[in-house]
Amino acid sequence: MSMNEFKPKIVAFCCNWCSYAGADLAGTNRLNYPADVKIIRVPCSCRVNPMFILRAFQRGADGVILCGCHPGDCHYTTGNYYARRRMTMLFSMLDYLGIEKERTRVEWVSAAEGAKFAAVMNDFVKTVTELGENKRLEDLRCKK
Amino acid sequence: MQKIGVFVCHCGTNIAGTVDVKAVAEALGKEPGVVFSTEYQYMCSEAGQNLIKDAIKNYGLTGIVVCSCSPRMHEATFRKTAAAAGLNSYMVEIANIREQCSWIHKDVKVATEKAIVLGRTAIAKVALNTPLTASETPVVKRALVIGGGIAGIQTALDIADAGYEVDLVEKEPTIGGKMAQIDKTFPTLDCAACILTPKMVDCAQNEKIHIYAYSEVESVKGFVGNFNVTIKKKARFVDETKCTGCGICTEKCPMKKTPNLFNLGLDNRSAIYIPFAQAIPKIATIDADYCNMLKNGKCGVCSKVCAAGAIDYKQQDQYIEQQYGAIVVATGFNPIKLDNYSEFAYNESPDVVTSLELERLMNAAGPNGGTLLRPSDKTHPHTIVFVQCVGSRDTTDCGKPYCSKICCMYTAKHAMLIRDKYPDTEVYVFYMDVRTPGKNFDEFYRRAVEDYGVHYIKGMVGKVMPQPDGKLLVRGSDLLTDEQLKIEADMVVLAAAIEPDKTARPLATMLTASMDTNDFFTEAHPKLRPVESPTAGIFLSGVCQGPKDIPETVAQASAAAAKVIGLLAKPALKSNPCTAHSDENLCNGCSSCERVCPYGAISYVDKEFRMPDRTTKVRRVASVNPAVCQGCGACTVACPSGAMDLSGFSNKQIMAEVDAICR
Amino acid sequence: MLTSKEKEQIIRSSGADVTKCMRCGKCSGACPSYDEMEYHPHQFVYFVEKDQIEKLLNSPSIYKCLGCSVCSERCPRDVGPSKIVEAVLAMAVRRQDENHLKAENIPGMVEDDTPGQLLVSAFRKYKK
Amino acid sequence: MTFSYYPGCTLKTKAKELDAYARRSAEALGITLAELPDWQCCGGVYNNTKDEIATKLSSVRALISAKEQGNKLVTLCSACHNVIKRTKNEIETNDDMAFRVSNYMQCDARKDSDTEVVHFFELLRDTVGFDELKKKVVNPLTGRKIAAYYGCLLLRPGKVLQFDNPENPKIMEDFIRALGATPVIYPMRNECCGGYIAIESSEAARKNSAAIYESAEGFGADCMITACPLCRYNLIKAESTVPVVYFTELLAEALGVK
Repeated sequence: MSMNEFKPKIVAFCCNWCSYAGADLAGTNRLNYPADVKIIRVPCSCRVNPMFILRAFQRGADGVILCGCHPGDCHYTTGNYYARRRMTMLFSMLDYLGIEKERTRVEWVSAAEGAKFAAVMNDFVKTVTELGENKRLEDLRCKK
Repeated sequence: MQKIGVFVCHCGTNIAGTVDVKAVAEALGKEPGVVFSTEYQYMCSEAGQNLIKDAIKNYGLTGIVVCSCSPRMHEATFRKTAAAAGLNSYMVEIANIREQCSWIHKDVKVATEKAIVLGRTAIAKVALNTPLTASETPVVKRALVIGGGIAGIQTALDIADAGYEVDLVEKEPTIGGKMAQIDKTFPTLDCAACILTPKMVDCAQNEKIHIYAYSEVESVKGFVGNFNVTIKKKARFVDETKCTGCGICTEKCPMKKTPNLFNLGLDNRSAIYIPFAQAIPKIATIDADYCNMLKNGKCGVCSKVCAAGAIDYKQQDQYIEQQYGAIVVATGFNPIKLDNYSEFAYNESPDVVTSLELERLMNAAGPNGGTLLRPSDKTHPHTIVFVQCVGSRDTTDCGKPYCSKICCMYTAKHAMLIRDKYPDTEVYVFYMDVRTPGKNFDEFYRRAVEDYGVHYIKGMVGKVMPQPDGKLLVRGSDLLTDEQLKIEADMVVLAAAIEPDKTARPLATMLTASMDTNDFFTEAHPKLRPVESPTAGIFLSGVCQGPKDIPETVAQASAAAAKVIGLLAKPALKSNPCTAHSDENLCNGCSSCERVCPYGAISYVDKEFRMPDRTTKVRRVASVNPAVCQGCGACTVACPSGAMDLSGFSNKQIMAEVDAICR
Repeated sequence: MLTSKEKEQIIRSSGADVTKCMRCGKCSGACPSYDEMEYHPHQFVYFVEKDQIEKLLNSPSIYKCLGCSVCSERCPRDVGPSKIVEAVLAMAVRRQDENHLKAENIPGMVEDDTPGQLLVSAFRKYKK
Repeated sequence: MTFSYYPGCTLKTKAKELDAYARRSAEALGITLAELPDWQCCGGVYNNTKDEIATKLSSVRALISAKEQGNKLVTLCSACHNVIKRTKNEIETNDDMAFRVSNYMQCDARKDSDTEVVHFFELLRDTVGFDELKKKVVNPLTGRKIAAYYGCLLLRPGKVLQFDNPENPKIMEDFIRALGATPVIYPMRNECCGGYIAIESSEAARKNSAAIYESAEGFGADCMITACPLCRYNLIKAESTVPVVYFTELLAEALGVK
């Protein structure tokens, strides 16, 4: 491992009921995925404001992933459908702004899918690592 | 100025094995706002908790971060710890450095770095936490049970037994439901009426239970602990307070050709009727579709013969408003209509019947007084063919994709009862699988085969062909002998799939309770919360939630009652304080939030605001009912003006977390 | 387990999903040609699922199906046994060196009143 | 009102009366049947396989030809109706088939063959109307007990043909009532006569057909009607004790144009 190997910054929003529990299960089963992924717990995927994702990119994140309950399984009945619609809009806008589509992702991970959580994270980190650093939205005013 | 304390847990070697806990505590101690940082072997132990309590007191901490296992594990523990030391329990954040760090990373350096990032993220969040208090709403000490079958009856009795008032709403003139129509019950073969009617009487005599028979729920407003319900009491054209149930009117009524719906139309009754002898309430009802007086104004016989003067042709529907703390749905089921299964000749031949119709044909109180006679010519049937799974496990448009669950057992029961009473009758059962997962169920089915000589045939009937001589030629496959059978039968009995009652769907809309694609109510958790709807305060009892037999229905009915009692026993409801709230100064009254709220927690109110020029102006603004809000946050994102925010997961907090991760 | 080319071809050309079958046997209970057949509609579905296509290809049963579609009409799972019988028949007809029905045999089969429809239908079914 | 008309091979040879009575009746009902120019055989019994193209092409030609005439396409023979309607459905729902047919025929198969296909019965029910038909009957067949024999090809597959309820149809019974006769309902009316296996297993076909007319006779029919020359052939070969006639013959009789 060389010292200057690129390590992406990845923010993962996980809903409290499914995906966060799925991440816990991945941990309980000792399923490895890169330490570059940092999880933020939200009550539901629909709590994730597109603003949060823009903020992450402004602050230099290289990839953002949103995980929620499977369609139809939302703890709040319909939250993940809202999330899916909002993210579809946001991602196409990000694409327009020149942020590669592959830097953002929505995944459904249930509380029972620890293995899927790890697999998704491995894949996402690999994809983002291949894309390299993301500077396009970085706001230098945010840097002190 | 925030004074934050950081507590890093070793979790034995679970965390300390891969994370340098000392380095983490040291690094986090330098974060802004942190005044105390330490590590300890087991933070969740009593000694660990005392360490936290002491630190809160000694350093006057305003917020704490515990770097430990998942918050799903010990968040509640540390919240209690904080509260015990006088700190608001919502000033606690957990950094998950076990499941999401030490357990998945092997490299100590990598894991330690990540643990520090997770720690500082939690610190950034806790710095913006605000003390939250769970709000309290009073609970109306009264329950509503919708549906008066065995499920509703059992739930009502159990709730009343605990001392609470219960209203039982039933759309038919009598309670009892499907069980009242059944002859015998599996696997013990007790007579259904003998075990059901005492419970019906208990309901009627219990002073805590009020039965609204021949009534329907018209509207539901409000929320858990405080529902406001309108009940429509349909006009019976008989004064309930005067009718004695003597039955003279039913005898004298000249309109004798009214289909008897209690007997599923297998015989006739009069236009004024009492569904069956043990009906509760035992009050006559006039069928407006058949009564000559109500249709043409000519007759009036019942009014003349009624000594109590109970007949009231001018009676109108009545509306009753009532408050409830909890609502139980027990709307039950019906067999599906068999119009799309003409290959079984159900509409073509009166001798092809559904299993529920067979119950009536065999019932002592049924159209034949308990003697099994075939409907067409009232002769004794010598060969009877049962067809299982008619419309169940059927993924085409006309059937139901699920297993109806009860048919295997009631068919075994029917076959056994017929063979027992009429040993000269041959009984064939066409089955795909025999499913008997219940106590003494498989033994029961085996008895039908081994002791009663019922012919079970693995296969399915392809066609039932009525013959000119009145016989029914049944063509079906025997998959084990690899033969196509042609059986000349006298009667064919179809185990029709069951489906939720048609009233369930509009009711679910009123209750904002969710349903699956088959119109069964969904439960809050399929395993761990099976009798609660995801909507707070709505409970499920019986087949409205999924196919069930009587023992299961009664068990679930009592479980639902226990949940209701648990709710009603509370003096007030503490709700999750992580709810949405709106900044009225920013709200522009657009209703976006109201539309996305799955719970109907947001309403709009007109409020007076003081303007800068000292005038006042009335504006329409959003108002969140914290008792109903479940805290999903959908509204916060929908709000175009940024007025809506979620306590505990505010925009600022999440942004601070993002910043801390990306730093 | 590897799926044979034959099975893939049957699935493709029938458009039927054999895995949906729950083995109720309603197709065989409905079949008007049951007694003429060695393998019956439900077995066609099952043998295709279990990849035993040769058995079906070599059985005279494929020429006994009336094409009446009653098995598919009544199938509670929309599997469509008749589509599978048809696909097996088509495979047999396509692969045979000799057609099941030969033109030279036809005169012996025809009577004065045989409708053209019968000849065309049989010929289409049994010949490449 | 003008409809394109597809008679089919058998109606020109062994089932001339099915065709002739239909033409006369249509005229009496004010309907013009414009026979398609240069039509070919429909292709015979529908080949179910999704990848068989050759047998579908002549049906496609008929559909295109009717589309060019700008009319709905009327069929009489059950087999032709089944084949043409299912071919149309296959082109609508199977992309691969539409693509290959388009290539072969040098056309846009989906657009060019987008012709509505109606059976003569459907024309009587939906265009003429059975109530109207009843008014035009000059020789009501009062007292006749007639069994409708549907067979398979008009009814199945129900989702594609959309002719009537495949298990409990009523269109032919309504037709019989409109002519003043009494329909006989019997369970075998939608069972198969034996179809094309008559060519090599005539015994098997006869067994099937015998069960059908016995059932009709048992329920008191004095006559059976059908729209399919093969059904009629099989029933007659099985020595049906009930006379079997084409439905158009009864229609012509009732309309006084026989």
